[in-house]
Amino acid sequence: MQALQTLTWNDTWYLAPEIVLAAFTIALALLDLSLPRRIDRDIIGWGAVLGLVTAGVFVGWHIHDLGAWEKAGESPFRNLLDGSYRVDDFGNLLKLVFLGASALIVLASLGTVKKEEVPIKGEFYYLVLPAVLGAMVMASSGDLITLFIGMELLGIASYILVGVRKSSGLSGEAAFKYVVTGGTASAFVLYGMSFLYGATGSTRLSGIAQSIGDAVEGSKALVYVAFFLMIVGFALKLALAPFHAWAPDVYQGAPTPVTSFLGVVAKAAAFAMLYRLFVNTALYAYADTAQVREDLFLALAVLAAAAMIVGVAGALRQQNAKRLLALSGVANAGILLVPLTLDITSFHSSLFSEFIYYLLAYVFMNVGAFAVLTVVSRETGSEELSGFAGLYHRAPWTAAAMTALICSLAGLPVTGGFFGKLFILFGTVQTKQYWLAAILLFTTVVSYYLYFSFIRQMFMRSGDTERQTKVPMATGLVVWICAIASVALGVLPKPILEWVDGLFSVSLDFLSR
Amino acid sequence: MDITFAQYAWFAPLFPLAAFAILTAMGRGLGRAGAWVATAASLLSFLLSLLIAIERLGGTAEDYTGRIEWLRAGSIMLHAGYEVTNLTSLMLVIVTFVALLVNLYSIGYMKDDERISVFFGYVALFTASMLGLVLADNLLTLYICWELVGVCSFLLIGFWFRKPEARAAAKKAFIVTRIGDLGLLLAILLLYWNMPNHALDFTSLYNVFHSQSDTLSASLTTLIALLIFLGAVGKSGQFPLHVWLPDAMEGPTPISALIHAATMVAAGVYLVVRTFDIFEASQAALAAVAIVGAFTAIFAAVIGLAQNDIKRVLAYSTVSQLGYMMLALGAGSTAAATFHLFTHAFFKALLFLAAGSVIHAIHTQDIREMGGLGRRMKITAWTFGIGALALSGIPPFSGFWSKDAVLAAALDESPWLFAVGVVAAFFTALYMARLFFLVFFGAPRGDAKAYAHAKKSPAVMTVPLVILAVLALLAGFVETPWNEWLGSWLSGEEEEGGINGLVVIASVGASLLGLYLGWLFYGRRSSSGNPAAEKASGLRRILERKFYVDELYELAFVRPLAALGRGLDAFDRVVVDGAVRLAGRSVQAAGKLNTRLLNGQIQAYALCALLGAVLLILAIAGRRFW
Amino acid sequence: MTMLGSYLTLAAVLFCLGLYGVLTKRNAIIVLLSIELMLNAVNLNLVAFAKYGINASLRGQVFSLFTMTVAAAEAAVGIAVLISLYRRRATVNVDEYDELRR
Amino acid sequence: MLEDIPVLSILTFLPLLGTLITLLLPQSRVRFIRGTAIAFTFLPLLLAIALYVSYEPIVGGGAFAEKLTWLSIPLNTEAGLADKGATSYRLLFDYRMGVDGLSLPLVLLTGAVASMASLASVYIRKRWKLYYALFLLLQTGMYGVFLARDLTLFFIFFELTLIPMFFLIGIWGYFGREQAANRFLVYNGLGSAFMLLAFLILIATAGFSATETASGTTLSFSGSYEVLLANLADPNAAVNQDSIMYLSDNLKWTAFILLVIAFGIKLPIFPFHTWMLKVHAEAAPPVVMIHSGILLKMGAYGLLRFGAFLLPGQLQSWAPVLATLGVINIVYGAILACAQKEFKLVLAYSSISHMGIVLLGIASLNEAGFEGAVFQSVSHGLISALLFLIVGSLHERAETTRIDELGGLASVVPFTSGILLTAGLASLGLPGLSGFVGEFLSFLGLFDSYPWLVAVGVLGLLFAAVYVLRSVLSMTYGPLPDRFAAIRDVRFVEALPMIALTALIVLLGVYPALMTDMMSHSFDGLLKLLQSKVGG
Repeated sequence: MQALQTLTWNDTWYLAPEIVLAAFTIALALLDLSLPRRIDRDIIGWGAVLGLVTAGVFVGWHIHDLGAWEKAGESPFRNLLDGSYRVDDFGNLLKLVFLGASALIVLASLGTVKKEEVPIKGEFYYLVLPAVLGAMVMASSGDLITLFIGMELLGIASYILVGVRKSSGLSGEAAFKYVVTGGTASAFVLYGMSFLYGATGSTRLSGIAQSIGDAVEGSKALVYVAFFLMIVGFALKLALAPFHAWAPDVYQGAPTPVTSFLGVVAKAAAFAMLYRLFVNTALYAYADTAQVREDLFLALAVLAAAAMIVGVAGALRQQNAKRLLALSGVANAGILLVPLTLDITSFHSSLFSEFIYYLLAYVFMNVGAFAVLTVVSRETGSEELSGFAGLYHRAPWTAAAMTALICSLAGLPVTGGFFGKLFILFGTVQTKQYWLAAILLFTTVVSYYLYFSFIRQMFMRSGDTERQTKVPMATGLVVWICAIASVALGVLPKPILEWVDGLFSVSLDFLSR
Repeated sequence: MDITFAQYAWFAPLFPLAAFAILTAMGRGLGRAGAWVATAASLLSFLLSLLIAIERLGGTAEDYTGRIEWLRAGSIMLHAGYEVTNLTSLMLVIVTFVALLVNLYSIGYMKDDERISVFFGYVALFTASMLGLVLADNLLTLYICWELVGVCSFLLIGFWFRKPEARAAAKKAFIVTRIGDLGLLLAILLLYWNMPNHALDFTSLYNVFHSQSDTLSASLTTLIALLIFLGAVGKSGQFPLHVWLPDAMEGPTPISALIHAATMVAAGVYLVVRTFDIFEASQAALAAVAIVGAFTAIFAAVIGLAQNDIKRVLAYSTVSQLGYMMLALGAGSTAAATFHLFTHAFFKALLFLAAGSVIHAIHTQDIREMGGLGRRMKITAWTFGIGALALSGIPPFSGFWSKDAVLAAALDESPWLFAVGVVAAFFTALYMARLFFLVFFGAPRGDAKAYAHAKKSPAVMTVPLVILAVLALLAGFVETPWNEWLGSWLSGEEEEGGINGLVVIASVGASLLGLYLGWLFYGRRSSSGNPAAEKASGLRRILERKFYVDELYELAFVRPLAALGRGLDAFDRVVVDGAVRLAGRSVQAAGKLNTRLLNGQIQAYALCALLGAVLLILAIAGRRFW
Repeated sequence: MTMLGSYLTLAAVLFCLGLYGVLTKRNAIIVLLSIELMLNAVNLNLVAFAKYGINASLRGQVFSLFTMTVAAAEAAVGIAVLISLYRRRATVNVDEYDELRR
Repeated sequence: MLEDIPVLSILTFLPLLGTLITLLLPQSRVRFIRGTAIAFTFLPLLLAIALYVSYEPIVGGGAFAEKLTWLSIPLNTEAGLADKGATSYRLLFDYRMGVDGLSLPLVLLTGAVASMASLASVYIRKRWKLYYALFLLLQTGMYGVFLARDLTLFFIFFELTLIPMFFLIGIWGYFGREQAANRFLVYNGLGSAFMLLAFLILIATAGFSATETASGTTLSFSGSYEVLLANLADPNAAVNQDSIMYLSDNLKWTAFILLVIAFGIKLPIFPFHTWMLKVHAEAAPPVVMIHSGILLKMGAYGLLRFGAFLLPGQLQSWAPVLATLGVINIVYGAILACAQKEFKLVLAYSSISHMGIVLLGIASLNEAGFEGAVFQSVSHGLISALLFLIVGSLHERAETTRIDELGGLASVVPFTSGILLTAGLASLGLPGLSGFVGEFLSFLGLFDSYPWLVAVGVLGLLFAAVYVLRSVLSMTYGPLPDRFAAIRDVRFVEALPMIALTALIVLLGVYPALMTDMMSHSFDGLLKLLQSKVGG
């Protein structure tokens, strides 16, 4: 029996991003309490942004360190607490995505969140931080327990965030629905985890990886049950069809920035966890597990396909922009799931590059689109699609940026959305999953119609008012960052993919040792 | 003999083409000056043609061919070229001469029309294309010009575009002749892929078909010949594609003279002559040509009996005469056909121009409203009379000699064809007599005021009439039974002459009988209209309705096609587009269903999810057993 | 039946009961409690595996401790959300929480 | 001189520069914006003409080729390739441009039609700035499509035409514009989805190549047209070997049929044609000029470039199918054109009919047919552009283009009517005008193998005469209704493009060698492949 490894002072350095976030949360909470009422809580928001950026800097630092170690021949990852917590490139890259996305979201919401809507504005800002913290823990975990803790941290924080518009009955209803779904999902994941623990006798991912072969041999049923329960749980979390029905309701009821957060960060975190669980448990490693793996991945592929189809089809008749984007999120979750379900063959093992690239593109297009939606709904007081009518006349530049974002969402060149999809498609074709490629392509085509309903409204209809729409500076900045990034990702995907490929390694970062 | 002029033959079409370009570019600004530009161009062409013809009269000049590469698609080379032979030089002279006269005539005839420059532009373009057609050294070039003359014909028929009849006639002319054109096109395609070296020029055609080599199978040869003949049928208004030609009389009369009497309609005959080597290789094709020709000759002549429009009578006469030419060709005699083409060009142009003169004077085309015009328009009457006699085949007018040649050829082939020819000659004389007497004799029946205003046509119109009348009188002497100059010049071989008494007696007898009967019915008692016709009113109605061919076509083709169009249109809307809409709707409906499921009940969502999970697991597990 | 089997069966029954509650109960509080029931089934599972599993260790029990804590927090937030909602709607009937739809 | 500069890229991206400049100009300076747009439309045309002048047809084509490594995406090698000595494993999307006898005519067509459409944009009555910006953007897409020599690049340009077109239809069209725009988007999106799937299959198999260098083995997937062509023809390449890259017959068929559908939608092939009816009927005239004049040709181009060149075996087996489809298109389109009451729909169906001829040309599998297909594409592009220009002119004046409402226009607008008649005659394939040459070559090509189909297809020419004359004559001939009596003839800006297009149509009809010479040798490689297939 190995000795219990506890936290050391040394480890605090590796945990720096997480610690920074925790510290900022507490500090901002205290600040919020102590500040007089009359002071605008935007300052808390700026503080939150600062915290996110600081954490991001630390993550960047770690990435740099890990790279340096790899060059020096050391292992390019660190195990804390006997592998419960891992600092590796997989986690770090995702953390950067979480932090960046959250920073953009908070930035966009500065100045657009109405005080009447969210009376406890400060709370809204500093609650984002623990949610991100939870996501980061999920990305870095090497143990079922930490995974679960991260998941719940994210979950509980976001329950509150969804319900933060206390004055609105809708917000409360959304929060309640989210609690029930989230709780049920957690229960399923946990129940599955318990079986996985039972089958392998370990909660450590590396431990599971070592004994999963025997476990399959011993009691295949147990492994099946474990994974299927987890799949159901994750499908609920990710709102994959037919587990998606809650998403539009919750997204609609939540304040727009929170919706954006749920759509991007919460989803990405769940994906991080999926990767950890399905890849780190080394289902690839053994011949015995081939059948299990095949079944599980087929199930995931079917879910992905269903999500793409249902998400797009469901959004077709949608008149509410937020619900529309929620359903588009369902479809995009399906797309993001595709790389995971592809075989790893000697000629195809770029699944993570495919995933993170599309994730990145998705972050920008989604955050940007929600930011525009905030602006529009603030102006027109409506979250309906018709609120976009005539936006081109009222705010031509914002309309132009939105067009770029829409193109990215629809997967039209030359945008990140296009290239991300192309890359994923190439993976599916390489592994000869033509049916998946076909579904992806055809849902994409139908989604043209869907996303272009924004364009129809913005350019081809006239709105009720000709008054110029005022775009708050911070929000405008975010919109433009997102739009430009969306286009840049499409024109020059190479640097990022080069960088990711240089950092990331299947064997070192994915497969726990 | 040196070839000097032949190598410049390609200038002949170029002059009128340039005139066309000038007229089109300058537009209406040119006004009547445009008429002189076009006339000058046609004069130049005529002079050149004359020089070329004179050069060749000696009979020793080599055929001259010039060509350029028109289009190359890899190994496929298509040429555009011209060829000067005796036949083409003869045709050049005919075309340019008639064109020149018609141009002159039109200066007077069209002088009050505001679109006179457009008219002359079209005529110039027509002349250019017709000369191109005549000169073409290969079938493709010929085909191109063939279509162009068709278009000019179409444009000129519809020249008075405000008249709905003109519009309909133009459309009909184009579409009906196009049926024939497509036959020619298919023939060209067949020849292209079956001829050695993909050659389409007439020299190669001669070499291949004349040598009786079995390069092409007999059935293929027949098919090609029939397809070419289809083209000729369309262009030359042979039955059953004759329907457009009488309607084409909606165009200005000079056009009827130039295009629909003298030149373009004869292009079908010319085509068969040029490709006669192919026809000769197929007995069946020759028989078809002969039968169609003979039938058309008598069929159109009979219809001509009952028409009341002066130009329509002439039009049916043209159809009938073209039938004669085809008959001659079917009987194997290109010389007779060409000869008849030659003479017909003059006397029919004459007849039309004279008719135009009449119409110009009294502004009606209905012969029932004419009468007694001979006294007011002496020159017109005289020249018309000469033309009528020539057409009727009365010696020594040119028509006699050529009709004689045709009938002699027909007799050689089959007595039946000969008999049909003779009967047709009888009818020809009859309707010409009717026409002549009704128009120029008797008392005026129509609007007295118009009659009073009828005056002599200006010199620019009468001079061409006189020239043509002289030619109608004399042109026949180039080929008489004693002196077969034309035939031998064309074929390059000495031909044995000889007079066939039976032919002469039969044809002259039939014609004289026709004239006499015509005088009997219309000349003697002209004031009372046409008593003979009243007696047989049932037959007359059939004739007036032209044997109901138009109605039959309407019923057999136009309406079914329109119905098919509507049917397919409905199909396109309902089935094809319907399928698209259905697909769109079903996707939308799926979306709607999905939306309906989102009823706000969280427990329903959960149930849905649970069902989904169960289904998924069942599917994955079931896959193992399935 | 082995001990492990019995425990697992019991946990499964509990889980299904909880799930059933979530799916059918009209009272929002009972729905939240049903979720707790499902989490408790997990705890039972974990502890059973920790004791009778192939590689018996304390880990399962530790895991169950975490689960309980987190479940408590979750329940607290859930109830808080519910109270806030109740103030607005004056009902705890889940069926009536359907303003967000379509 | 042209060889020293990246002329193809300049040609392609000049309009894009125009877009940017247009966007920066103030909205109120309409004249200035229009001038800029027209200038940036004519500049590429001039370049294209310069290209034409200096173009030498050589075997293999690909003159003025440009190649830049654009995206070299690293692929992970850890799952086994690294052990096998692969030092580099990449997905290459190169920026490759090239021109040959197949694309040059279409580039010229694009230049000509776009320039004329830019002049015809006087019919646009609102939101000029956005209009011209999109108009220029569209041009970049079109040039790119014809010049790209990389599958992905081609696809990107292809899609790039989609977005501006959607706007152009949807904002500046007639009453049903939005529906038309939606149809356009979804249908063409569907087409591009088919295309992308086929492309990816090809890239993932035939695009694979392994090169040994001093530092190790470099493996790459490339979308480069040349690489694909070389690999597919090389029996030793991985794509033809029993390997993971093997492109089985089934896959080849899948790819081929996908391509046929993809480009068939664009072309359009019956029964995928209904979308373009809406576009023809509802979009603004200059937009339809572009659409009917150029965009439809991208279908023909793609089918030849990728369907024929990359998968000649499949083309060969499917030639009868394509030929039959072509004949169906010809006859079906023509009969339907006869039944329409709206002139724009007559033209739309006539486009379907004419594009059937392109299919015939492709299906003929010989040089006459291929060149005929390209010639027909160019010729139809010019003719339909001209016709829609006239439609615009008439619609502006008479406010209708229904043939049962119009009549006698030749009295009031003689110039327009004359041009209309000329265009109509060109459209029905009158020799001496460009329409004839393409039809003749295509029929000539196909006749060698399927004479009976040609015999049926020729019927289409007859119906063409019927529908052209029926519609043109009832609009321009006959008595003039009173309400049109005050109509005036064209302005100079409208007359100019009309004359220019007519002149081009006549020029190509009289001396087609101007274009066919350009195409010589462009099909040599393909023909050789086809012949070897027959032999083997």
